[in-house]
Parts: sequence; structure tokens; C-alpha cells
Amino acid sequence: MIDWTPFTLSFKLAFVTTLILLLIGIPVAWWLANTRSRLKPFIEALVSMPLVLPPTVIGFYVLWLLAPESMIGSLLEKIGIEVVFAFPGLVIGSILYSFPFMVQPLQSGFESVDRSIIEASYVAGKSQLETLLRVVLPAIKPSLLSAIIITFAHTIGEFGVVLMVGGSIPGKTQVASIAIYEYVEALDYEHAHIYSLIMLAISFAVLLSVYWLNRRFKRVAQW
Amino acid sequence: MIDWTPFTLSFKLAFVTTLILLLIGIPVAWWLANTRSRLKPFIEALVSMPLVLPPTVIGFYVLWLLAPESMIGSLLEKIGIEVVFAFPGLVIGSILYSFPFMVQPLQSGFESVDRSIIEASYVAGKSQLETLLRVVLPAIKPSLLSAIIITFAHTIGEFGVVLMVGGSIPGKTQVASIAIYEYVEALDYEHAHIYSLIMLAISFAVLLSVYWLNRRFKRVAQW
Amino acid sequence: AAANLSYVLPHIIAVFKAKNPDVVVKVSYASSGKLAAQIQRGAPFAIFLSADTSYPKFLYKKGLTVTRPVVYAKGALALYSKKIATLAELPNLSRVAVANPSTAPYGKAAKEALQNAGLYDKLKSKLIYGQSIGQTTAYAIRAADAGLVAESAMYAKQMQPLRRYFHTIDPALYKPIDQAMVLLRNDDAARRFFVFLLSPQAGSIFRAYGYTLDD
Amino acid sequence: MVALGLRKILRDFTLEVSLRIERSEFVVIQGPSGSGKTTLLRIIAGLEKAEGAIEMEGERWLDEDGSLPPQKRSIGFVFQNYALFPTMSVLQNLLFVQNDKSFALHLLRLVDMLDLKERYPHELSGGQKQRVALARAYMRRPKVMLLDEPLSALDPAIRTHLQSKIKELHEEFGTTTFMVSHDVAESYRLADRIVLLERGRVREILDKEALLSHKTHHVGEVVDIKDGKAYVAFMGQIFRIPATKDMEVGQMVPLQIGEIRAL
Amino acid sequence: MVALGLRKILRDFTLEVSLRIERSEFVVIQGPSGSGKTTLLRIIAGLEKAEGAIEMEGERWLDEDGSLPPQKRSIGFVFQNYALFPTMSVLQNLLFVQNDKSFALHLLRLVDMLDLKERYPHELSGGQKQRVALARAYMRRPKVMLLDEPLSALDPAIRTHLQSKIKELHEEFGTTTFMVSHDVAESYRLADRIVLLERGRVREILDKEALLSHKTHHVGEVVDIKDGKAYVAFMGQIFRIPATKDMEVGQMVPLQIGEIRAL
Ligand SMILES: Nc1ncnc2c1ncn2[C@@H]1O[C@H](COP(=O)(O)OP(=O)(O)OP(=O)(O)O)[C@@H](O)[C@H]1O
Ligand SMILES: Nc1ncnc2c1ncn2[C@@H]1O[C@H](COP(=O)(O)OP(=O)(O)OP(=O)(O)O)[C@@H](O)[C@H]1O
Ligand SMILES: [Mg+2]
Ligand SMILES: [Mg+2]
Repeated sequence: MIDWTPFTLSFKLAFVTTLILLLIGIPVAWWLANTRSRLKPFIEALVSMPLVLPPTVIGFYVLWLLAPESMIGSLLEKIGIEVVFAFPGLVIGSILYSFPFMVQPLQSGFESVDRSIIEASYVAGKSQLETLLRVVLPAIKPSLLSAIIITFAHTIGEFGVVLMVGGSIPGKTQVASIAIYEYVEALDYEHAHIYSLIMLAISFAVLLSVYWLNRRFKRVAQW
Repeated sequence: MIDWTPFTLSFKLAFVTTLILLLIGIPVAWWLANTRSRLKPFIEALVSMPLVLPPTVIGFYVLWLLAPESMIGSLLEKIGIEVVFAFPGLVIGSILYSFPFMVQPLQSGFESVDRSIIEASYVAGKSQLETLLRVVLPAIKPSLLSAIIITFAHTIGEFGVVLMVGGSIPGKTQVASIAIYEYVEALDYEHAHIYSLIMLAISFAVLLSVYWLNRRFKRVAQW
Repeated sequence: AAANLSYVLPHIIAVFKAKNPDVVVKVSYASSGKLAAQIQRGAPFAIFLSADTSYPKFLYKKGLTVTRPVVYAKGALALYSKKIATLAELPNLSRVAVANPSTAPYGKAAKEALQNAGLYDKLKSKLIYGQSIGQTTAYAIRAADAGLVAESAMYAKQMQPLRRYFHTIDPALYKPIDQAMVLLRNDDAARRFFVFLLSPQAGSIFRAYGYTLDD
Repeated sequence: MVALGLRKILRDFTLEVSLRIERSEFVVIQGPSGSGKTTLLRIIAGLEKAEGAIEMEGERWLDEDGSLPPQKRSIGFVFQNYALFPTMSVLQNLLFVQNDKSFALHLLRLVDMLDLKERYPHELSGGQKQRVALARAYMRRPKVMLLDEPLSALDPAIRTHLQSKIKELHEEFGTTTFMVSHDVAESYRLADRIVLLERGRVREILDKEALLSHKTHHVGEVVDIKDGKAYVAFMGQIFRIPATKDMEVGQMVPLQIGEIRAL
Repeated sequence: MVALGLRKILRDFTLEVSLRIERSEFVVIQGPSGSGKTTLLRIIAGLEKAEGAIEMEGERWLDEDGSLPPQKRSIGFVFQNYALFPTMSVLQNLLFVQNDKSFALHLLRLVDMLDLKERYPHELSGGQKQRVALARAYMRRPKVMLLDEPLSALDPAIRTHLQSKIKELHEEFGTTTFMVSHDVAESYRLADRIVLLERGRVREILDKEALLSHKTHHVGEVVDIKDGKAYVAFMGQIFRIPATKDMEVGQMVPLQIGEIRAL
């Protein structure tokens, strides 16, 4: 019998993480693509830092930072938000770790967009925000799509950070990747295979429909 | 006392992996960006599949596939190539897992490049290959850079696949991310902190110089 | 709970639940190192079943537990190989999987056993380290020529067809792997399960899965 | 009153322009390739930083205290490379500027692009793109119109047609217009004032007075002189007229249309 | 001998062209915006698929069996949007085509871009880019030259200068040249033959002589009709022409210029 909760948890986590990262990543990438600040290379290097540490170790530091014993943790505790070993903790950990996957492709998209369409929008009286949303983002759709898909898929598969911060509590923080990992650890390969297959099948279906819709849409509005 | 071999191993692995992935990823991304095949959405979705499984699980399947007991493994064994529990295995595992990180940004770069400069190169008598290398890749430098950096940094930090395929043999397959992970597991936080710091410092230095050089170069040849 | 308990615990829980239908037992498996780190940071666990005694001791010393560490079972090592049947033959092979001695209790025991058998120095360059006992077993059955694994693995459902490749190792060669647990929260349901784990009924289930117990 | 006093350095190129014109004037900017015409328009639009001051019908668009952002300047701009939004159809390109469909359709009819209003920019020819860019610039009914060679990719017939439309719209909205053009005939036809740029400086300003003598007539280019006949290119045709002594090949000569015929 | 017989459908637009010219001829292609000029050049270059056949000085570039790739066709192409390589300097843009520095410098001198040879495309004005694109097209000393409005962004002085250079290079290399141009004076000066396209079809093929009698269509507005006379506004003047029955005030009517007069 297959327990579906890990899967729903995984997709919920990936969805929430991607959404929040879009909201954070777009302004950061936009700023990086446009700034002439001398700090730019520093911040660019900093953005990639979460990548170079093993996820478990990142999870470990996030745990340290957000635990009820810490400053931030106790603050959150006071206002009644449970972070570590709960869903919000998974989201925070995933956001931190997947941050570069969102920012990098967006930044390179922004950097290669034709300046003159931005100027045309400004001249048309549109604010930076409106220009970003209605002119630039549609124009860099391939990069946007790739940022979203990498972030989403990566959050689905990631388990190091999530395991450390969330603690594999069934129905609460035990996402599918952890469940599969545990089956492998327990030498229960049969379940591991089944869960992996389900994971692959669902993800493939999701990605395929995204790409397929993208293609159909392109055929209507080619650019 | 600090053992530096894990660090040199990590950087060697990241370097080799990134290099090979460049060689594989560029043609694949180029093909995906240009094809009108109906299979395109399938292959695009397929490319992202390594992301949705936990790295350890991927490592597990790679191990299964390449082990001396398997078809491929026994074949390799016969021609004297040691794959699992050796550096080549780490490279294969990392390539597999980091494949989407290389292909995705490159593909979106290729898709947004101005068609007419490609045509101008064809008209100038240049082959597709020469056009790709001398016209297109320079023109999508932001995407190229982002593909390289994500792949490189991610290979440095990744440990799930590598741990599974490599077996953490000191001096041979024990890369820095594994070493750090082991310190955390052993509750030896002091060493974990030190190694993490070193990892961050080196990586930061590497990335900073890449970004800084990129910026300097841009000032000369802005585009 | 430590990952090596994932075969036996469901069985024990099933028996426990039959008697205490009002208690919901949820298990979070991970390596003992991770769990210890998490408990230190306030993980909402009620009982910590470690794979050894050092992690519970560590937590006990920090004052994070309700009880002292109590040994609930002892793990035993087994040799898994399709090629050989005794430790002495190990040097003829080229790849031997063991758990990582610095992070896994079974690794520590394996190293000790090899040292006591006088094989460690000869084998040192042929050892491949698994991060957990599960990973080590995976190596042993697929990629390495032999492995020192937990005897309890033999009782996993998947291992039934491979049972004949498990060979026992003389328990005198290593200190028994004392697996200890601590109670972390003082609530009634947790205490009931804690006590049940030490009951003879639980003990017999542990035995049936390859663990040993002091009588 | 419109007054400019600007200075801008781009590597070894310096633009230094002072100019004072009436509101609602039609100013044509001429000058060799690379003389700073586009740069001047971009500075007026606020797309390029510059030292100096711009006063535009009472508003201060640029002075020492700062620069009004392009969004706040009431301008229309036809870019030399069109800069159409690639992800929007022709009609959407116009509606993005101002959500006024009937006005958009009106403008598209003027530039003869109504049939192609659902097309995307990459499905248009060069001249079609240019006409969309022109229509889009008027969507905001701007106070100041900046046209960077808005008709360069068009054939003579539609070009003359659009010249009259630009003039009409200019008068209808009372717009102050700056238009870059290389076409002498076009310039004379449209301009109240012609500014000649050279290497970033104003070489000459032909004002109303100076232009008046040209006003009633047109100019054509002498392309050949043979047997006492001059061959003159004018409005997309070659005409044969009696040659005068001082005519030379390549020269622009003043002309009048003697007769037209209905078809 | 160059022979084309082509057919290409783009949505609701059909290009259908048959043409037969001598080698080393200079053919100017004229036609309204959107009539298929760029598409025709792109098909000749092999950048656009089409049905039909192209025979170019003995080589078969296109027939039922397939299409020779653009790389194998000895062509030079000046794109309407220039298509300079953004990551290469002006000089590098030329050297990329053919690593012949002295020829590159020679061509850059011809188009008066020698001083700016180290600049990158984004540092150039529109006309400067166009001149680089022109020079680049000659680097391969191609057999067939395809020029898509190569001088549209240039002022009259440099434009006339480059016209003679294009003619010289055309003769020097014995190139067969197809050039899109909207400028009659330019066409008259350069063309051996003028092809008039309209809605994707060849409307007329003219040689120089025939160009004299060729009339362009314009439109004027009927402002009044009185006593069998229509008063038509055209180019800022009012002309009196015989009225026809179906004329109405406010209507746009097709016109031809019958006669011009020098002043
Ligand atoms: N991808 C496309 N889909 C549909 N129609 C297209 C596409 N590309 C071009 N067209 C149409 O084909 C026709 C010919 O275009 P082409 O670019 O050849 O015109 P042109 O003669 O060069 O015009 P111009 O002088 O304006 O540059 C135009 O009407 C254009 O709208
Ligand atoms: N980024 C830049 N760096 C250096 N020089 C530049 C840069 N941009 C433009 N220039 C130079 O500034 C001068 C003015 O350019 P501008 O585009 O205003 O010319 P223009 O009069 O519009 O020419 P055209 O008629 O060819 O379009 C040119 O000589 C050009 O080379
Ligand atoms: Mg310009
Ligand atoms: Mg064209």
C-alpha cells in the first residue's frame, strides 16, 4: 500500500518554495543585472555560496540558526510560529538552498534582454515594475521557465537540508525524497523503486505538460 | 591539523565534471534550442529528471548500474577501468546529476540569441560548429557563465551521489563535502566549522575572481 | 530512531499498538548523529533510540533527557559475501565494505573486529566506507566483494533470498554494539512505549531480528 | 518655449548643443552619420544622462538638481531600431502604451497596418515594423514627439503619405516635434526649422525665414544631364526637364509640381 | 546566367517570382513595404526555404533535389537590421568572415569607418553600423551580393559616395548584385535592371530607359468638387483636375505626377 502524503508534502513544498523564490529572486536578479555597484561581484559570489556546502551541513546551520534556543528562533517562537521540525522550516531551508538556482538563470536572462524595449516602455510612461512584469519577464520567458523548473525539480529531489531542519516526521515533514531515502537505507528496495517510479512519473508528467504548454503557446505567439 | 586532500579532490572533481558537462551540454542544449522535433518536450522533461530524485537515490541507481556485477560494470572491469569506488565513478555520478544544471541555462541562452547573427555567420561561409563557438557562445556569455558556475559550485557541494558511488575512501573518493558531512555526523562540530569555512573561503575566492574578471572583461568589450 | 531499527521497530510497534490502541507512535529514522544534533536543537521527539551509547550519553550529559541511557538491545556484526565465508579469507578480495568508523557504531565494531583478527592493516587500503549500515549493506550486496554488516539486516524482507550469503562473526572479536535509548519527554504515552521496549515481549522480537540482549 | 543647453561626452565624441525653439514647432535634425542626432533625441527623452538643462514648455526636465525620469516626460519616441515589444502583437504594442482601442485602430489605419494588427513583430517586414513604431509613439498623445528617421525603411508612396499624416497629427495635437531625417525633400516639406548637426555641434539652424523660400516648392535630385535635358529624381520617379546652365549631377534643385493626374 | 523560379507561402502572403538575368548584372529591387523584397533576398541566400529553382552562374542552388546550404553559396548579405556580431569589434566583424587584414582595412577606408575600427557595435550610431555591415559583406569577395537597403540610414553625402563605391566594387569583382532600394535616384544611378515587386509578384521589370516612363502612384485628398473640377490636396498644394463621377469630397484618390517644373 502506498502512502501518498509524502508526495503531496513534496509538491506542496516545491510549489511554495518556488513561488516565494520567484518573489525574492526576481528583484535580486533584476538588481544584479542592472547595478553598476562595485559590490556586484561580491554579491554575485555570495549568491552562489549555498551551493558549495553539502545540503546536510546547510541544514545543520539553518537548524542552529532557527532553533528555539537561538535569537531568531525564540523570537519566532514567541509570536507563535513553529519553524524547525515543521513545514515553515522546510520552506526556509529549501529557499536558502535553492536561491542560486532561481537567481542565476534570471540574472543572465535580464542581462541579455534588448535594452531598447525597456527604454521603449519607460518612454511609454511605464514604471520599472510594470516594465519588468509586462515587457521584460515575457521577453525572457526561456530563462524564467528554466529558473522555475530547476528550482521546482531541485526542491522535489533535495533531502539533505529538509531532513536536517524538518526531521522526517511522517505526515508533517517527511517529504517523498526522505521517504525514498529511508527505504534505500532500510534495504527495502522494492518500496524504494516504487516510490522512485511514482516520483519520476508525477514529475515527468508535470514537466512534460509545462514544456508542452510552453511549446503550444510559442506556436501562437512565436518570438 | 587540516588535511587538504579532500579539498583538492573536490576541486578536481568539480573541474573535470564541469569540463565534460560543457562538452556534452553544449550540443544537447543547442539541439534542444533549434529542433522542431515533436519529441522536444519529452526530451526537455527527461533532461530534468535527475533533479527530482534524492541524490543518494540516484547514487544508489548509478551504483547498481555500474557495479562489477552489472553488464556495464563487468564490461568496464574487463577493459581495466575501475569505476565504482574510484574517481571515474565520482565523475560519472556528478555528470549525471548535474546535467540539467548545465543544459537548462545554456538552452535558454541559445533560445534567446538573435537569429540574424547566426544567419550572418552562415552567409559568411561558417559552419554550424564555428558559428556556435565563435558567434553564439560569446553572445550568450551571461548564460554560459551561469551554467558553468551553477555546475561547478553544485558539484563542489553535492555529496549524495558521490558518497554512494565513491564510498568515502580517504585520498581517493573522500571529497570535502563528504568530510564535512562526516564531522557533523560525528558531532565533531569544531572540525565541521573549520572545514566549512575553508570550503566557503576557497569557493568564494574562486567565484569572486570569475565574476570580477568577467566584469573587467565586460568593461573592455561591453555587450 | 537509528536507521538500523527500521526492520524491527514496525513489528514492535504493531504489537504495542495492539495493547495500547490509544497511543500513536510515529517514527523518524535518520542517522544517530543527525538525530542527536536535532534533539540538541529542540526536535519534538519523545524517545531517542540510538545505534550506540555515545550519542545518548552526549545528550544525557547536556541535561536534555529525562532518563539515563538504557541499553535496549545489542547489535551483532555479520559478514556478507558471495565469495567467502570467513573473515580470514578477506585479504583475497579486493573490495571490502564497512561502515564509517567515525560516524557509525557498526563501523567502529567492524574496525575493532578486523584489528582483533589481525587483518586491519592488510585490508586498510581495500576498505570502502558506507555512511550508514544501510549503505554498507548496499555496497556489500552489489558493488563490493564483501562487507561487514549488521546481522539484523538479514531479517529485512528484501534480504530473504540472500540469506545464505550472511555469515556470522565471532562475537569475541568486538565489543558488543550496545544500542541505548533515552526518554526525552515526560509524557505518559512515551513512557509507556519506553517501558514496553524494555519488556521481555519486545526483547523476544529484538532477538528474532538478530539482536542480542543481556539476560 | 523649449530651451536646451546640453553637453555629453561619449569617449572621443562630444555632443554640445544649445537650442531655443517655440512650442509646437516642427524641428528637423539633419547631419552626417554619427553626428549625434540619435544621442540628442535620447537626451531629450531622458534615456541618456547629460550635463546641462532642458526646459520644455514651462517644465524643467533637466537641470543641476537632477533629471526628470523618462516616464514623467510626456514624449513619444520612434526608435531607429523600432524597439517593438516582441511578445506583443501589433495591436497590443499600441494598447500597452494606452488602453484606448479606438484610438489605436485609428492610428493603425493611418499607417495602413490595420490588416496586420494581430501579427507579432517577428512576422513583419522592416517597413511594417517601422510603421507600427510610428503609430505606437502617438498613442500617448505626447507633448513632445521624437522621431528618429521614422520613414527610412519605406517606399516613396507610403512615405509621402505618412509625411502628411505626421504633419497633420503634429498640428492636431499641437505637439512639439523633433524629427531626424536624411531626406532633404522631406525636411523642407515638414520642418518649421532645420537644425544641422556636425560632429556633435550645431553647424547651422535654418529658421522659418530661411525656409520660406523653399516652402512653396519641393526639391529633386539631378541624376543625369544629357542633350540639354536634366534627369531629376523626385518622389520615386525620374522626370526629364530642360537643363539649366548651373545644374550639376548630384545636386538638389528646387521644383514645383506642374500637373497631377487622377488615375 | 542567373535564373530564379520561386514560390514561398508565409501565412496569407505568397511570394511568386520568376526572373532571368545576365551574370554580373546590377539588379535593383523596388516595391512597397511588405511586398517581399527581403524574403526574396533571403531565399536567394538560402536562409529561407522555398519551392522552385535557383540557378546561379552554372551552379544549381535550389531545385527539387534540395537546397545548397548558405555556407556553400558564394554570397555577401547586408541585412536590413545589420546583424553585426555584438561580441566583436568592427575590425573583428570583418576578419571573422575572411582573415585578410589589409583587405578589411581597405574596405573600412572605403566606407569611412577606419577611425572606429576598434569600436564594438553597441558603440556605433545607426549609420555607422550600416556601413560596417556593408564592408563586411564584401570581405568574402562573393559572386553574388545581396544588399537589403544598405544605405537607408545614411545622409545624402555619404550615401552618394557609397553608391559609387558599390558600383566600383560591383564592376571590379564582376559580382551579380541584387539590391533593395526605395530611392529612385539611387536605382537610376546603379541599376542595370529594376524589378518592381508588388504583393509578392513581379509587377514590372524595367531597364534604365523604361524607368523614365515609369510612374509611381500617390494619393491625394479631394477637398472640393465644383463645375466638373475636383480640387485635390497633394503635397501641400491644391491642384485642379477633371472630376470623375465617383469622386467625393474627403476621399483619397490615386494620383500620378504628370509634370514637374524647375524654378
Ligand atoms: N513569419 C512570417 N509570418 C507571416 N508573414 C510574414 C512573416 N515574415 C514576413 N511576413 C510577411 O511577408 C511579407 C513580405 O515580407 P518582406 O520582409 O519580404 O517585405 P519587404 O518587401 O522586405 O518589406 P520592407 O520594405 O518593409 O522591408 C510581408 O507582408 C510580411 O508581413
Ligand atoms: N557607447 C558609445 N561609446 C562611444 N561612442 C559612442 C557610443 N555611442 C555612440 N557613440 C558615438 O557617438 C556619436 C553619435 O552617435 P549617434 O547615434 O547620436 O549618431 P547619429 O547622428 O544618430 O548617427 P546616424 O545617422 O548614423 O544614426 C557617433 O560617432 C558614435 O560613434
Ligand atoms: Mg542615429
Ligand atoms: Mg525588407
